[in-house]
Amino acid sequence: MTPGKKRLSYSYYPGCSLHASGREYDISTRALFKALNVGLKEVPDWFCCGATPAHNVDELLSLSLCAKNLSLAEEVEGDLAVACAACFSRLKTTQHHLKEDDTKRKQVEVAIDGPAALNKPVKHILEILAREFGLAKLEESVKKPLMGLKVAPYYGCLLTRPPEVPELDDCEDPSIMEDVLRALGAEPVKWSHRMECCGANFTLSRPGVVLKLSNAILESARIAGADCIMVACPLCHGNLDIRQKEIKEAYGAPDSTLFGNIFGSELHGGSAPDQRDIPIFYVTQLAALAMGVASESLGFESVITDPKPLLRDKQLL
Amino acid sequence: MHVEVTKHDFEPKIVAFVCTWCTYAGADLAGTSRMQYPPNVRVLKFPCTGRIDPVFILRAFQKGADGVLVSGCHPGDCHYMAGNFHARRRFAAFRALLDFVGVDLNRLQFSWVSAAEGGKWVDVVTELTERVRTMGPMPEFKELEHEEQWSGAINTPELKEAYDSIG
Amino acid sequence: MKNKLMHLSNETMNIGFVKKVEALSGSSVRRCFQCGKCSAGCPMSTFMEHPPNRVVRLLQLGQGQRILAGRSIWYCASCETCTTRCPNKVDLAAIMDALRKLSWDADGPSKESYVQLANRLFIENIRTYGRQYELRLGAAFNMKSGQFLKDLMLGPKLISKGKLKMFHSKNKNIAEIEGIFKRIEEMRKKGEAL
Amino acid sequence: MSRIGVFVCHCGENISRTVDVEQVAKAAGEIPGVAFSCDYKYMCSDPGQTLLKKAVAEHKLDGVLVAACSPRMHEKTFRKAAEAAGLNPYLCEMANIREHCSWVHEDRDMATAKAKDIVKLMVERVRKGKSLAPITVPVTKRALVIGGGIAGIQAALDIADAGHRVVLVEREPSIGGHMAQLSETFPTLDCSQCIMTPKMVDVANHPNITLFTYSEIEKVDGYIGNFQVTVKHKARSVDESKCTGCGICMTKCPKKKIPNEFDQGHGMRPAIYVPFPQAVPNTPVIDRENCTMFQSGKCGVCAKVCGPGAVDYEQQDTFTVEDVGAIVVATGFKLYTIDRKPEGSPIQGYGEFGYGTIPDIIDGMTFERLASASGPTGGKILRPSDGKEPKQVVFIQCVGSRAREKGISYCSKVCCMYTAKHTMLYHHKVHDGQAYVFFMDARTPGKGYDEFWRRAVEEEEAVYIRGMVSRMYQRGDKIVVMGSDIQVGVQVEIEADLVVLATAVQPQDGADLLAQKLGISYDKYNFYSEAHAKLKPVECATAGIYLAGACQGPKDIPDTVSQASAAAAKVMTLFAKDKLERDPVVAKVNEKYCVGCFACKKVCAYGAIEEKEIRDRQGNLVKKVAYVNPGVCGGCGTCQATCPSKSIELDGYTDEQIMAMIEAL
Repeated sequence: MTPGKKRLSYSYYPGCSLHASGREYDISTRALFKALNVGLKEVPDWFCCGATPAHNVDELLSLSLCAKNLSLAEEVEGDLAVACAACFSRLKTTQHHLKEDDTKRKQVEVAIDGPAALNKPVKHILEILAREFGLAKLEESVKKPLMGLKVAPYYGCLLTRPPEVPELDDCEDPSIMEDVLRALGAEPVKWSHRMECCGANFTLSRPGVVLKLSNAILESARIAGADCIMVACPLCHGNLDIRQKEIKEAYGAPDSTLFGNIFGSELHGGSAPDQRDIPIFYVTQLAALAMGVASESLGFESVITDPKPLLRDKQLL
Repeated sequence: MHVEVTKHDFEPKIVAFVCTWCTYAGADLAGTSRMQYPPNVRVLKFPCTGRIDPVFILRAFQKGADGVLVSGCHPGDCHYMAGNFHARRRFAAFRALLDFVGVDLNRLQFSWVSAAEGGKWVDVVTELTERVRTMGPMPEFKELEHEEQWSGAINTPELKEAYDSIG
Repeated sequence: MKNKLMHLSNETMNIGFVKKVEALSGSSVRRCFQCGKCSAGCPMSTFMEHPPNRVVRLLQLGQGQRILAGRSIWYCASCETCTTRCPNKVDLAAIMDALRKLSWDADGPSKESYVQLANRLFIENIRTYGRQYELRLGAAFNMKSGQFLKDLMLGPKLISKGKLKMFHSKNKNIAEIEGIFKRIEEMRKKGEAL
Repeated sequence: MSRIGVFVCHCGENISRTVDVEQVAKAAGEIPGVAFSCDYKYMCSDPGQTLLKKAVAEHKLDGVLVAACSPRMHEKTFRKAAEAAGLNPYLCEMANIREHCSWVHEDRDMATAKAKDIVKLMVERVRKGKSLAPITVPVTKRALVIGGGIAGIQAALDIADAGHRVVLVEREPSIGGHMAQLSETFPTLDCSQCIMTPKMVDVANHPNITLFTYSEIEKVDGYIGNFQVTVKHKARSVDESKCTGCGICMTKCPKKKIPNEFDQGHGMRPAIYVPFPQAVPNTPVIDRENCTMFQSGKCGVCAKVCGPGAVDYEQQDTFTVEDVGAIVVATGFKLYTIDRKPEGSPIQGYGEFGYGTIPDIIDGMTFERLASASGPTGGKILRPSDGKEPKQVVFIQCVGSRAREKGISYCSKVCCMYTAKHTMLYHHKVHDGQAYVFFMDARTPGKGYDEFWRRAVEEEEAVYIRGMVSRMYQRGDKIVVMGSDIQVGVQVEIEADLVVLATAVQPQDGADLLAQKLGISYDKYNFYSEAHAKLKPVECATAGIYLAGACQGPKDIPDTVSQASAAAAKVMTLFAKDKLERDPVVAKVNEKYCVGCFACKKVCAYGAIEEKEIRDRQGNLVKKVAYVNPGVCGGCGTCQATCPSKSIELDGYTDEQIMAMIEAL
């Protein structure tokens, strides 16, 4: 595509979370795309992708729901932009499986009562920013560089795994989030837990799991000296943001093994425990902020761990 | 082990073109292991499947074979490095040609049988024999032989002209 | 689970079950050589009575019932770390999916009811509304699991932040979702799908 | 009219039990052209062979068919008997009525009918057979050994000691290979250099060995007994005939901070260097890419200080052609690295271990250098990042190996043993340190090997953990190792100061290119393929080329030395004769009909087909035809089936013979 001649434009699958607990992800995505002059048109009447629970117990249902959504997306022009990492993973996995497995494809076609549309490219927002819009152009478009903001980029599980499906980046050593952060003028920190699991959907059934795993992630970010964490998944956001207070209550001082054992605090000797709040941002919130979008329209008020003090401190508000 | 021998109305004639290093040795192994298979197959030994000219297969059909088997080393295991690869390509084209001419491809089987696969040799031969048995005899090529056999006499003007032009 | 003596014989090894797992997951079970890399990287390993490598080992021994009786499979977070790092291309995440499906079908004798309940409610929500409504999901979960006070403090906070919607509308094309569920059920009834 | 004799064997009862041999003999006798037929209890026995010889003489037979067992069993026996009776051995054939008939069929009538058919076919083959003479080729009694590691050194010394001349070609500036880098060797823990360097000196001093270091194989022509090998002598920039090896150039070279390959990049060397102090030859080379003189034209210090004037900046690569009769390939191995691999590479790196970016994660060979008295740390175990002595060392086995997802599914064979050795060396040097080993299986077959491993566990207190490591990352100055113990069923986390990876053994870079020059086959990993896994483990399918050492597959030192000596023995066997005799089943061209399309040349896997010019008496080119070099032809016959004008023919399997057999169906 010749730059400047044709406007980038995408069809858009927000997913359930972005209409509810992750609404600020949706709001900021729309604001960002508008600021970048990139078209974004929501697929009408989309359904839930089934997320983890569906493929957990009923792969055929999961594949069928995603296939249905993919064929709904056919009605809107442009590659399919997906913000939620879980939806992205499910849609890509469905395309991958159904292209490889004829038997499953036939079953799915019976289930959705129509042909499976598998050829529409599914792109994650990060991919669109870094590759299609382009890092150079992104850097050019920055109006308010995120100077001095130390960000721990958090990939989570689904953005890059398993290696043959998302095709987003190296599955063990990705750099796409860091690249985007640098383009925005922020400073990505090197840290150990950027791809560890946050506990995902156990937040409903077994919140204890989430507390333990998310605690390790927050700890690691603090140790690395990060001011905040950047995510690309509403579930990760929920676990790290909404449950942050609970985590502190449950684990108190950081433990030195990062793997929440009850002796953790004893091992930590006398030094004052680091209990800083770690605000959690969506990639689109940070990007839109850098593009000069007014902070009021980025949904910061919906966030539990208040990011405003940090942003004010860095003179970004 | 005693195998009950059943008499059939039709005993097909099966000709097997095999390479000496893998399939011939595999058939030997079937023998030393005393495996049993239908006695309809006649084995012709070649150094390599690469040596097998498609003309041999046509001729075998003409001479009364009801089924033909070509078998050599597994791809990559050729004693002569690449002979079986050439054979594979050659026979892929040849099969298409036979199909075009109207020969039922079920009569012609290609397989890889290594020197260690006595059992596979037995399976392949048994399967082909039984398959061809249900298909019945194949008279077409035999008849063709009689029709097309050239006496050697230049007895038509066209033939004479053609012959002269060669000089 | 007690360390019961394992009698191995053609009768006690349920290879048919293993074949089903392999068919559903599209991954070989026998390929695993028990290096333990999956368990080493599994974020949920500490919650499981059988770490992931042992789940595969039990499958190799045809001991599906021992797996289903435990809660390990319900503690898998589907993070795909095991699949990504397996040196033998064993798709353990898919095997876990398959095991959960089989347990689900058998109305699992598993001890882990909360995760199953959450999954069931989630899928019921999709069938009824086409999309996920988190407030309803959370409320229903608390009701059915008997933990009426769970996350009590979070709810109002989330509602005030706009993160949980009190009201929602159904998709216009909701009938199509019901169709998908129905047709899958029919296929299964006829034995056309697993 | 031919006069063929048919001899039907009972093989005790092996054949006669299901085949009516008398009937077969009788039927054979009725075939036109068969002058004699009989049956006998044991044709291969002495009286049986005498019977055959007598019949040839009495009935003036011009061809013989023995209907008995498989030709793979007794063809040689009967051909010898036929030859003794004055018949060309290639006019004696066997009809296989045992393995292919009596042993596999129960029905006596049908088996007998089949046996008759087999005999009928084979009689036609004998009838159309031709007398063939074995092919002889002269042998150049000089061997080429490629690679100067322990395999090449051993092979060269053995062949040279037997009195034959040897050319030893080594790519690096010194011979010695990987064995020279090792600290101590398992299971005896003797110093590697102490046992290696004397052998290197022997090579240098041996009157029968010509040593070319810093040289590579450019081109290989010819065939068994008669290879012409072009060797490229890379410009050393130092005249070997003048250099005395005093080393003053190296001490005066201003550029001294180049990572030394011999120390795995952990020691430093100057731009003009010998890889290590005991190098053979002790003649330096200039590393042109790092030399100031070559890069900017300014410096020239080494030339100024060199007394004999050996430094020569103008030196060019030179080429020589070596005539040899046999080639031993001993190019050895390299170690797999966990770095990120280029896109599309069949081999993958280890992102979960940081793709080689964590400085204190090293490989086994680096640990050898750290433990070696001649190494960069003088034999002290000090970690690369900060030079501290590590107190917790984690060893991880099977990195790259047995990991088909990373592209390598084989076992590298030596890692279990050298890791056990490493834990011992570490324990000897750091008494208060603790070694942990993550492993899947301890594979220790070999004399004294398992005892050695047990010693590491029981006496040297290495903690062996059965399980693999999923991820490693840096935390402060420690490396967090996340593994599992599958026996206990728990995750294991160790904060290590140093991690040593037992990385996979891979063939050397360029192994495939060399194989293509030599015309030998290699597997998907580029390991060279032996002719037969069991019975020809050192021969290549290409005659006259032999394999030694890890270029054929991962091997430890004793196995490598054994194979090198075996390859040398094969060379000596070849050199024991002045001329080579080989089976005359080779292709021949009918030059009259050949139109020179060279389709045959394209399909020939041996490169046996050449273009030959046919000229008239005035010397004008009439046409080009194919010519088969009988020394090189493998005898597969692919050329014949390919030839559109049917003007190339494989002796022993001519169209005439085969068509006659088909006619007899």
